[in-house]
Amino acid sequence: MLEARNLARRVAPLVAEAPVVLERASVHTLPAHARFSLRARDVSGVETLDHPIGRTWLSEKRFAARLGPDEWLLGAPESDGDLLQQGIERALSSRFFSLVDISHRNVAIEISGPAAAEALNAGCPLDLSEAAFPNGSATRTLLGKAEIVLARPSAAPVYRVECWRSFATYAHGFLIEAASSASFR
Amino acid sequence: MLLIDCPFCGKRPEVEFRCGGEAHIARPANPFAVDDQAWGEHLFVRKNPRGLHAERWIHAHGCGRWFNAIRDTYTDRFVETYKAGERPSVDLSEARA
Amino acid sequence: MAQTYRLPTGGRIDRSKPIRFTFDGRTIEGFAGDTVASALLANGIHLTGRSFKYHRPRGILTHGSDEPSALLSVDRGPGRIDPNNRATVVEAREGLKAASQNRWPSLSFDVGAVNDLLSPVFVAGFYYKTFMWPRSFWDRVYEPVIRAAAGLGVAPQVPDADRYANRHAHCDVLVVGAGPAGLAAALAAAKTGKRVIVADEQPELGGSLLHETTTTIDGQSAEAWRAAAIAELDAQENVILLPRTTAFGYYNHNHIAMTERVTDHRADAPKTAPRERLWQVRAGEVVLATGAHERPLVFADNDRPGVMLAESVRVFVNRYGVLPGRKIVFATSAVSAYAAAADVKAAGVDVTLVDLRPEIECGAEVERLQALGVEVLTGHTVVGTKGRMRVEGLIVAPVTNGEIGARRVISCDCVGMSGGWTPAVHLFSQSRGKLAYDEGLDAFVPGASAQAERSAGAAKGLYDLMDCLASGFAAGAEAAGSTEVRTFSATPTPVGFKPVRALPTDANPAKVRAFVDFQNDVTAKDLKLAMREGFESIEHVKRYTTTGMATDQGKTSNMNALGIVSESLNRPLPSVGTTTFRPPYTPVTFGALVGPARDALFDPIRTTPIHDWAAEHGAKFENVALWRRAWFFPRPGEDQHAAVARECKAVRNGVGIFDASTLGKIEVVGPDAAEFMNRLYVNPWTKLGVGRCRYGLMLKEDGFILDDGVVARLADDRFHVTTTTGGAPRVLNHMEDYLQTEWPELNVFLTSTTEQWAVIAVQGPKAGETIQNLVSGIDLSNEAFPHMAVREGHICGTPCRLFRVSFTGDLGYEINVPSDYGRAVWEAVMEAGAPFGITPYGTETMHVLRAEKGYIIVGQETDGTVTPDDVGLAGMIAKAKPDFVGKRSLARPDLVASGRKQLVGLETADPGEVLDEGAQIVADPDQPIPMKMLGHVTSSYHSANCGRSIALALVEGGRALSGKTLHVTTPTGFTTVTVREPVFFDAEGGRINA
Amino acid sequence: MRRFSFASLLSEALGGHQGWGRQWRAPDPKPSYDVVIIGGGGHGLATAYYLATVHGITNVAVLEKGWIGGGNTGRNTTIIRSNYLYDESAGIYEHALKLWEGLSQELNYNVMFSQRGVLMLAHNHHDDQSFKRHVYANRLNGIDNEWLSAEECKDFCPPLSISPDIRYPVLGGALQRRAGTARHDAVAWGYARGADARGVDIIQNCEVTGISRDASGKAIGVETTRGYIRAGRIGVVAAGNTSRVMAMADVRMPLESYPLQALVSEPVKPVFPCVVMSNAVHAYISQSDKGELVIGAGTDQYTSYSQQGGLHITTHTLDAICEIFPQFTRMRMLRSWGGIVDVTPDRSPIIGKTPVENLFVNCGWGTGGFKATPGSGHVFAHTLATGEPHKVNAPFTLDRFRTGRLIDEAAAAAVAH
Repeated sequence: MLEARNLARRVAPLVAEAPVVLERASVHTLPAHARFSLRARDVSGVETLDHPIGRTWLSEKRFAARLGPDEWLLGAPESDGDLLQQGIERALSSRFFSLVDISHRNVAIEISGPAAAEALNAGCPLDLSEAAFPNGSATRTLLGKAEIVLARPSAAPVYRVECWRSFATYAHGFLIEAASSASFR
Repeated sequence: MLLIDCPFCGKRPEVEFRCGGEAHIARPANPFAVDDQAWGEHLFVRKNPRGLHAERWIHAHGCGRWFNAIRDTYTDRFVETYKAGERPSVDLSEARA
Repeated sequence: MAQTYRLPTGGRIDRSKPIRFTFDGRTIEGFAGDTVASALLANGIHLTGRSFKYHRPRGILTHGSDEPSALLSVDRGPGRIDPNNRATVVEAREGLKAASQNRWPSLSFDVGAVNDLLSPVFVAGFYYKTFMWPRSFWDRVYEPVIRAAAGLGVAPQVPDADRYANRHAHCDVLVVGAGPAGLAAALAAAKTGKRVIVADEQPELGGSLLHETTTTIDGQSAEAWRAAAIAELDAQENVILLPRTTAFGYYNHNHIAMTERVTDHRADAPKTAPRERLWQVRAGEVVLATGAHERPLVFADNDRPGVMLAESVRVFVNRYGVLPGRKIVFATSAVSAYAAAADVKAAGVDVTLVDLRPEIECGAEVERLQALGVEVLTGHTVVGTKGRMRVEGLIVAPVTNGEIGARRVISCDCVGMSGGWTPAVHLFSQSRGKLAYDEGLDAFVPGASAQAERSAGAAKGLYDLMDCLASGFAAGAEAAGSTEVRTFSATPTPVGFKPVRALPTDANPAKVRAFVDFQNDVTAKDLKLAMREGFESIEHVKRYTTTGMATDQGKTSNMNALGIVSESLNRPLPSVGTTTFRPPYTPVTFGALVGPARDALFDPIRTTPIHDWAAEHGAKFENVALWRRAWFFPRPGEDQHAAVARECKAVRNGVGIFDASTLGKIEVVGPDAAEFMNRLYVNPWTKLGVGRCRYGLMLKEDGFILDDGVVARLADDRFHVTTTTGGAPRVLNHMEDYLQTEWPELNVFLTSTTEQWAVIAVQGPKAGETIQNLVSGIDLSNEAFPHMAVREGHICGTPCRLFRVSFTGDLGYEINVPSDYGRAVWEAVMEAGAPFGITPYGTETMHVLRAEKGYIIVGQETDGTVTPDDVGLAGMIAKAKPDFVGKRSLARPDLVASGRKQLVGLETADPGEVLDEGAQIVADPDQPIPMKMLGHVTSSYHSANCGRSIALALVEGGRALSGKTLHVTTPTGFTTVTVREPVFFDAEGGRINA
Repeated sequence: MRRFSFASLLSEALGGHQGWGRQWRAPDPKPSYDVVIIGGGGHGLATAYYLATVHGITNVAVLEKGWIGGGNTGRNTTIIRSNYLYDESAGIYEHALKLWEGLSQELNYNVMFSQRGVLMLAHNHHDDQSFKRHVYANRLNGIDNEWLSAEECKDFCPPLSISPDIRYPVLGGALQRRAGTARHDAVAWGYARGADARGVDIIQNCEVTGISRDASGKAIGVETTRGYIRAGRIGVVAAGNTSRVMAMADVRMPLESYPLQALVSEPVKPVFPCVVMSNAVHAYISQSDKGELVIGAGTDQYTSYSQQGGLHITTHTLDAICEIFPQFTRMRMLRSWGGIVDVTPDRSPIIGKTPVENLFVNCGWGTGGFKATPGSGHVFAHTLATGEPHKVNAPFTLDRFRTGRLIDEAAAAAVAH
């Protein structure tokens, strides 16, 4: 959907939250983003999708995180949403799939800094070490009592936490609390 | 907290999963072909063994897939996990009662 | 005079950093590095509290976390007071206030001590035999008195000022305990490059090395070796060293829980720092180097303040530079006490050592000690002590072949006792490893492992330093997958002891009070009484006498109790059994276990995109599942009743607006979508046209209603399903389960879109006029867009899915827009509806309006035992479908039996009377109790639109009772109602199509 | 049986308590009994006691594979109440509660039944409605239960936070004043002593390894680790192990066994005057006579016989406890443990006949069995003695899972919309 068509004002759930920058971990909210949930059984030969579970195909603007054998979280800049949709429809045209717009369902928060992984581990039970959760990893998991998709888009200690919008206040608060505790030695 | 080997995602902590009880209880193809007694057993009677148990799990906060597992209900050790629709490699009839 | 018992030199305390704290109001001086216990001893204080049952004076028994006696209340400031702290563990810090417990009015004069005089009556289990008459006295007299006497410290009264943190961590090798074995294990594991975590409960790593002053390892002092080992580990990135961290729980699949004490020892901690951090470690392999506990000796009046464990005396002298007494007697059956005696003698104290063992069994240590000028009495038993608030003498007597000779009192102000050692196998046992009894060691040691762990050092019964180091290194290497072996050279440790149970005595056994469990006041006599009464399993003995149930969980008492039981029953010790070790190893604060899950982080509060608008406009909210929903919108001066009445009328007479965003939504997509829906819902779906909606009802396989909601068909292969607010996750799970496991052949995918869409319900006769100018691309006319239709178009320029549906019985629309636009569209609708008096309404008005129409709410009219027919919805069931989930169960005998409860309406005689929801219904209010209940009121409101109260109810055979009079309970009695159809407003249903 | 009293205690005190004898004997099994009860927990021992006292049947053995009272009897959080919704459940739990009220005197054993009141907190509109439904139903069944406002809840239980700012504020509560707690071990011991005195053989460390049946299929005896024992009738009261024992007679049960966890804090002076339960946040708490806060945690999600559950179950419970009692975060968990609870599909027990003649079962008490102990034993004794259920346990048949006549208290409290 092209934003130019919209007259209504857009209000994101964490709009008022300022970045929280602590000594060893910082928490930022990320701007709106186009996202789709793709479900498909057969993606063989589709370069952007045909990769192992838990890994992400990344380009400068788009990502396709494989969350399960038949599920991907797709993302693109807001303005590229329609293009992304069309691209998938083209690539999978002869196959059975489900593509559902979830741009407004999900909210993204970024946590970065040397203690970012430790802060996430306040609520995320996964092994986030370099070997277990390297650059390009993405998975659905938990942060405390909220379900999240956790992605690590680069080699830097930067993590993207996606959750459903009504859990965003909780997830954001949790990360700030965790970042401040993790920062204390 | 158990560590469960999801056939799709590998070993992950139990809190990401939900247990669905005994596995391999097929819903009768025609439920009206079974009598009340058999239907009641289908709904409610469970093996509940002390020992090897075939059970269903879903990696709810992970890949979202249902799968099966063989777990020893006395030691809580998983013997194997396998995808829905597959059969286990261990013979459960030899499992200790 | 301060610190008169502090040695002029020595110890690990930092004499450059004096600190002051208080004990029962008295100022105590100490140094950084002191525990509260060591500082009290430095000030000559032994008496620290009163025991649980007899209120006997008690002092400091140990130097560590096994302390059963010296429990204090500790105050670190407002909101930071808590009871039952072990003085031997609490690090002394500036400004801390410690207080003794379980005494009144004061520690030295305690009224409760009268219990001690009554101790001949207050034996094990006495309360099971009395306090039964008169019956009512138990609740009113006996129990309150018993409770007030028990209980040790006082619970915190105000909310905690501290925060707590949580951390999940993973490692290849977790080493628990950083004594010599643990450090060696860590060194070995760390070398491999594997990820290693080392945790130790003490403020400094090193375990027993922290008080070894004369021992050498590999040619250097123990301290130099320790420092080098820690420096080496600290320098490696793959190693995390965690002092002040207690591994307390060993759970399934190598999940180990530990608490790190972060700020309690710091007077300068930042306010935001967590007090404690819970570590939840998933370890590949675990090395348990948890050491061993020293056993007290069981003799008469062995509980006097000043009577301590022998090794603890040594620790206070060597590690803290404190003399626990000026004249110290060691009583022992273990050789380790000789080292303690030697060190204490070297500190300039007058020392006597009494050994139970005959001289021939005592070895060369006797001469060595005598050479230092220590009097050594071998072949002597202890038959009592002198003193009350503090030990003043030890009464000993020679024992030969069981014959007790002449008594002798050795005056002293401190006793160090040792009955040998018990490996700390708690975590091993928690891991469900099998314990094996080692007769030579007189102890249970780790046997077969159940998980990926191994024990090392004293935890497996190796007491020689060289053995500890070698076994630790081997365990660490093996855990890390290395085969490296290393030997160490170290000063030999004298080891070995003679197991003793209760010490032989010449006193009347009925009079001797030899304590086994110091905190719970259990004596050897109590154990024997339990056995006389037939309590023979150790679990029975434990429960009957309470031995081992104190806050040390038997660390000092279990082996002595087992030994006494075994000896008395004349059965081998293993056959008596050991008690099962359960988490936690030492008590853990609830705060650490709760971690950050407090206040706003206790449970997520889910709010809708329109929530802030509602809050700004004065809405009252209610909790529905995790959601917070607008309940009603009171205007100034309005109470709930007035607000709801106004909202209800506004909807029927004009237009109302309602935030329905919390309704669950699921997108069902695929060529087999209609077939899938057919199998899951009672309704038929094949023929539902694109652009049409249908109310769907879903059952569990047992035939009872699971959920309901409107379903729209957006395309042949795409349904937009809605669910109840609370049912959303449950329904999606239910659908996924059947789809994946029963019908994997169906080409269908499910996606939750609950939060993709904000849902704005616009309801009332003016609903169409309100939105018509905002909507583009959709013809709102009745013909083009009838009731139960769905269209995709735009509103306010935003793409939307517009449903023409109604949960009010009036003309209505539900506008689905992408969530971020929800608030703006809501505001636009408010503006557009202003000419019609548009009124925001909340869940309460929604409930009233639907009840006026007799629409059910799943969870209110249904409760998990209700079938479609019970609530009058049997007509929804597709007759032609051979099967759907729950269909077979609907044919079970009890589900087709007569007399099931059916949904009806109720009218009170007094139109102003509103029934209680949940009120019960009877035919005859004058029948005797128990009364026959016909059903209950499920929904009840004042209906402003009907001008009276209305109610829905489930009543046995209710549909046949229309017009009949029944009786409904009220808080004070009964009221009379008339049964009627459950539709109170617009029974013809004309308004919905208007 | 030597009578317990203050006088006997005093006279023993003078003699150093040398005169007390065994509270129950340790007999070897006889070759044959009229009734063999499999399971020496509270329910099994109570059954034996009432067989002897009410029905005069004393040729009875209670077979226990470990030590009596060592299963769920000794592992539960000791809550006793009878304010159940349905007539059937209210009937059996009230039957039990009435027996509790005179139990110490009847057994001449102080089971410390303490009618401290059980307060169930309502946190939302649904709880409010559901609890009022209970209160009204109980009233008509002659069972005490009353509705309290939030302020009245606070008065009754001062440590409770009724702040409107907590996540799930307390809106009110349902209080049963006659409800309370008891000393769990004493219940097993008291029944054992009473049964033993009337001739019942309590045989510990005796595990049943088989149930033998004659050619007609009738149950006639049990194989045990201490030899074969003939039995006129057999009552299985094996809690979490019922599925296994019944399988020995080829009877498959609608049961699953789950680990249930509980914990206690370190002891403190009296701070908590009653029992508080909160379904919405899944927590219950009381304080024992020793001063420990006794806290019930939940069941793990999977079946297990390990008597060990995950830490996350404990932390989840404590989250909830500390939300409504925020001052308790500085208290410490002293001990935690697990039991194995056998759960039926409707979470109500099965007490009665089985498809095998002379074989009877009493199981499926789930997380609520302790409170029923006297009532359960009383009606099961009737069933074993007469071959037919007592009217109180008549609805709790195995057959209800065929007909659909479930007694689903939990479903009746279903979480709403």
